[in-house]
Amino acid sequence: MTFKAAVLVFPGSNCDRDCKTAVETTVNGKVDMVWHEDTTLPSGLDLIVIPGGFSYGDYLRCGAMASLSPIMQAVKAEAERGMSVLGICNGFQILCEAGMLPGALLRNSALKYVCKPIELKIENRKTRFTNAYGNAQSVWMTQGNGDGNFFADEATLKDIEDNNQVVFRYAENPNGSMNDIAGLINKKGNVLGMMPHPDRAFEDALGSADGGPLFRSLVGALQSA
Amino acid sequence: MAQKALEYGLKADEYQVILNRLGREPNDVELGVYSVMWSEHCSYKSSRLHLRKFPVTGPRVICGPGENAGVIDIDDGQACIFKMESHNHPSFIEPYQGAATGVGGIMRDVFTMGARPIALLNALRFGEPDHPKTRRLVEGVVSGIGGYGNCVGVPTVAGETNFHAGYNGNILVNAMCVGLADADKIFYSAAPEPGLPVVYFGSKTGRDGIHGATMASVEFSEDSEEKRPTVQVGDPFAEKLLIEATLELMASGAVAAIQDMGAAGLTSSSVEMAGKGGLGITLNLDKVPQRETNMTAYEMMLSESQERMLAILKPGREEDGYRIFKKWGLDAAVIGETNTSGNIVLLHKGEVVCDLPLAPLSDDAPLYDRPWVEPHAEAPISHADVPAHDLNAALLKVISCPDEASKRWLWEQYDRHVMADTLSDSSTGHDAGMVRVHGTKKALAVTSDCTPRYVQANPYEGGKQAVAEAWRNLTAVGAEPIAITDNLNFGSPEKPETMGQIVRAIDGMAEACRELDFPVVSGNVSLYNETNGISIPPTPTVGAVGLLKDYDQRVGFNKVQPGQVIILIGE
Amino acid sequence: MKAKVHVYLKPGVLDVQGKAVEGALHDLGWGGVSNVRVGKLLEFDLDGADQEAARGELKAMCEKLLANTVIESYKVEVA
Amino acid sequence: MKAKVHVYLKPGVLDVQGKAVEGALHDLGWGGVSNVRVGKLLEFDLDGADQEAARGELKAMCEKLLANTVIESYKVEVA
Ligand SMILES: Nc1ncnc2c1ncn2[C@@H]1O[C@H](COP(=O)(O)OP(=O)(O)O)[C@@H](O)[C@H]1O
Repeated sequence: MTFKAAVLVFPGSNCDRDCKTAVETTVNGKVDMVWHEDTTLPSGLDLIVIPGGFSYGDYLRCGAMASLSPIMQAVKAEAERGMSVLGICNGFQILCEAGMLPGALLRNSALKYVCKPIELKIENRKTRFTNAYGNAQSVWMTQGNGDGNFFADEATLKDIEDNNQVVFRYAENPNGSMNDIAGLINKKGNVLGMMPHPDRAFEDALGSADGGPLFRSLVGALQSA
Repeated sequence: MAQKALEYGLKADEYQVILNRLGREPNDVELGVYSVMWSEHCSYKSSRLHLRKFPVTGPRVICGPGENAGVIDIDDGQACIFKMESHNHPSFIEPYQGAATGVGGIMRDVFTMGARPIALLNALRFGEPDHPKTRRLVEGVVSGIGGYGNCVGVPTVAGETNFHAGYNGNILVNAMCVGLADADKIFYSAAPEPGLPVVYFGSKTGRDGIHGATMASVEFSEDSEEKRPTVQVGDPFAEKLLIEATLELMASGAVAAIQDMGAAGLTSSSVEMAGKGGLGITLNLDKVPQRETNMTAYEMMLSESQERMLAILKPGREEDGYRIFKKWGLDAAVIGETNTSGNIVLLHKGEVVCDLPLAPLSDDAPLYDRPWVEPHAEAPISHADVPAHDLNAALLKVISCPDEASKRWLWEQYDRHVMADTLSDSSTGHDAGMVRVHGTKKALAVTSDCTPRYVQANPYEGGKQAVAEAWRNLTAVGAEPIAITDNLNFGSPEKPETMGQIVRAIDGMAEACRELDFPVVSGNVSLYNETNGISIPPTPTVGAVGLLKDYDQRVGFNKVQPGQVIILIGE
Repeated sequence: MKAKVHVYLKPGVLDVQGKAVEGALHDLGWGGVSNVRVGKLLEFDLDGADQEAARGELKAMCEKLLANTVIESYKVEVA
Repeated sequence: MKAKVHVYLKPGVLDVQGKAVEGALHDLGWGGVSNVRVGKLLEFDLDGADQEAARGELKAMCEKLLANTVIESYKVEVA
């Protein structure tokens, strides 16, 4: 059975093709690109990817305008039905702005855009996004953003930790993110948001192939379901 | 008008040529058009004669200098389109916006020809690190370059950065863009036939960057602040939309000719498209999308607002255009038509505000053979004359030099990985950046090089050296060097000594290019880089592109193992 | 009508920009500056004449788009 | 003393944020919004009691750091 994914495209998305290539390369998946003004998603999907980039130029607040686009209504509805949703970088910001993940992403503490390879500790390997990581303690992916500093109020943060929602933590915090959070999942376990880019780490030639197991995890989860 | 011509930067004899040709005085708008077209920036009047020395052809050259960017063949029906351009002066005035709009401008030169930009480079020269202005300039320039390229989503993979007192009052910001296209789908600027619609699309036109000259003749009033010439502000988000819309419009088959609006956008784009096609063009300026109220024809024609394009569509394809522009949220309007008049005619508020024959704008364009003297050249240093040094002290001195210091702080602000095809970048220690040709085993290697101190010591040898270093950096990663672009940054060509530097550096570069079969396919000249009469060190930056047929064969330190033999090649 | 919307970080949210500005002002010799907060001020024209209704609309705009109430508060003004 | 500094783009300078916000508000149904400009509002505490002197200091801070006077203007307020 072919793995089917949709990659959303907003004005200013710039990792949309990267996400498509990553899904094609790692799990031989079939990928549809879905325009932000569409109101419906293709049928038979296994995954919705909200890609990185600068939707609406990052103006006002990163992800704010994209979170209000027509397609996000459909994504919310699908997520409620249990569909897997992966938001990377700007996609993570959009998920927070849309209220599909808790917290918000603030300016990096150094107030600068930072692009560098980064080591991530896998905190929860039981999710449908991480089950293929085996015993790997940490993985490398590159990160590139200006607003990756995760913030949540005390109660929310406690809630996140108590529910084991932190999926990836920075080995070395690059941006002031609370509790070193690099990626987190919703309570239901089907919506993952992360700042680092698995879509730029799917082949050794790119410096790391550690993003591969993330996509393979989803295929594995489907097969065992 | 003669006085105004001077204010607009035209020399008295240049103005006389205009009078003779027109047989009348030009009006304000016409004078503006002439002043732009005959500026150093657009006409290359001081350098054109010498640029002819560059070899510009070769088996892989599809299009050499003269278009928006150079085009080379990279096999399998694919082409690489690239160019380098300076934004020195604007970056000194407003470092963030100056550098950002420099990156935006060079990207437009590349996608205008049908290529998707896939890599960016930047060559930066700042003053001394402890000069009071340097810190702010470095901060601003670097975040401007990153802010623009990162947002558009094109990786910045390589560059160079020098510090020298000679740039204290005049920094250099040279940006290069490399793009990828199908070799049979390259777009050019010449209007192919009369009767075609001229479409403006992109951002609205404001009063950005209109040269201050007019303000001198405007009375000061309440709203004089509003009328002041303003710095161009870049909108990378608009640029991203413009790239997607332009490439989609091209793919739809609607485009007959296209040109981005660079410096003095509407003037140079419309004059060049009609002029190159041997046609005429009429524009109705009332139709131009405007950001501000009460703009004059002069202001519209000279505005340097960013992120704008001018396209000539095939007959009846306006609707295709509007559908695509609407999808990408861009302003657009049919603002005119091509015709056989041979003139550029501008209408504004029901009046003809400009009617100029196009041919003289290029035929009569000034071309100067500026007097020059053989520039000062240091005598070669013989090996035997170099006193013995304590090697440890020498090493310390070298590694503590700002030019050699790590540039991590700088390139960490650049997205080097977006597009997921980057094989090497500023962080990997390779001699050139490498990006894959998406979906193939091929890769492009890119580098930018110049050692101003060598050019200063001996312009001819320094020019040769810049080309040779670029060549070596490409071969060192396993790529076949194909062609170069260049950015000639010098002081005033009106000084014979500086002109001598220009001439001899070009001679040296041309010699190296011939020797290495390394043609020049595009370039840019930036003159008058001086403060208080002191010119910058001569800086002819070379940007080069090479091809790897199989990127698994690339070379780098990652293949170095203990026990391997070290070989020194060369003299 | 002229509308003004002031959007600012809630008191508990670390204002990294404000902190940086404060540090820079201290470095420049303005040691008497403290508690710097950097907010946004949006100004625009609004059709209509009913100020009360306008205030309602502005609040709706803030809730929907202009502010992220997880981290920000806002104030609106019409004139 | 409480200080307020409003930094905004000079008229005529393209406000890229304002343009994007205006577009988004229109898409959300607020078509009556126009001329959106986005500025910064800095608020902080300032030692001292002399309002006139404070205003002078604030202007100096703007010229030196808080505003980029090539493209921005500013207004200061103390209370
Ligand atoms: N302005 C810049 N933009 C991007 N990369 C830069 C810049 N300046 C320097 N670099 C990168 O930093 C690395 C080291 O620079 P440099 O010391 O000039 O190297 P080299 O001598 O090998 O050319 C190179 O990979 C170069 O591409």
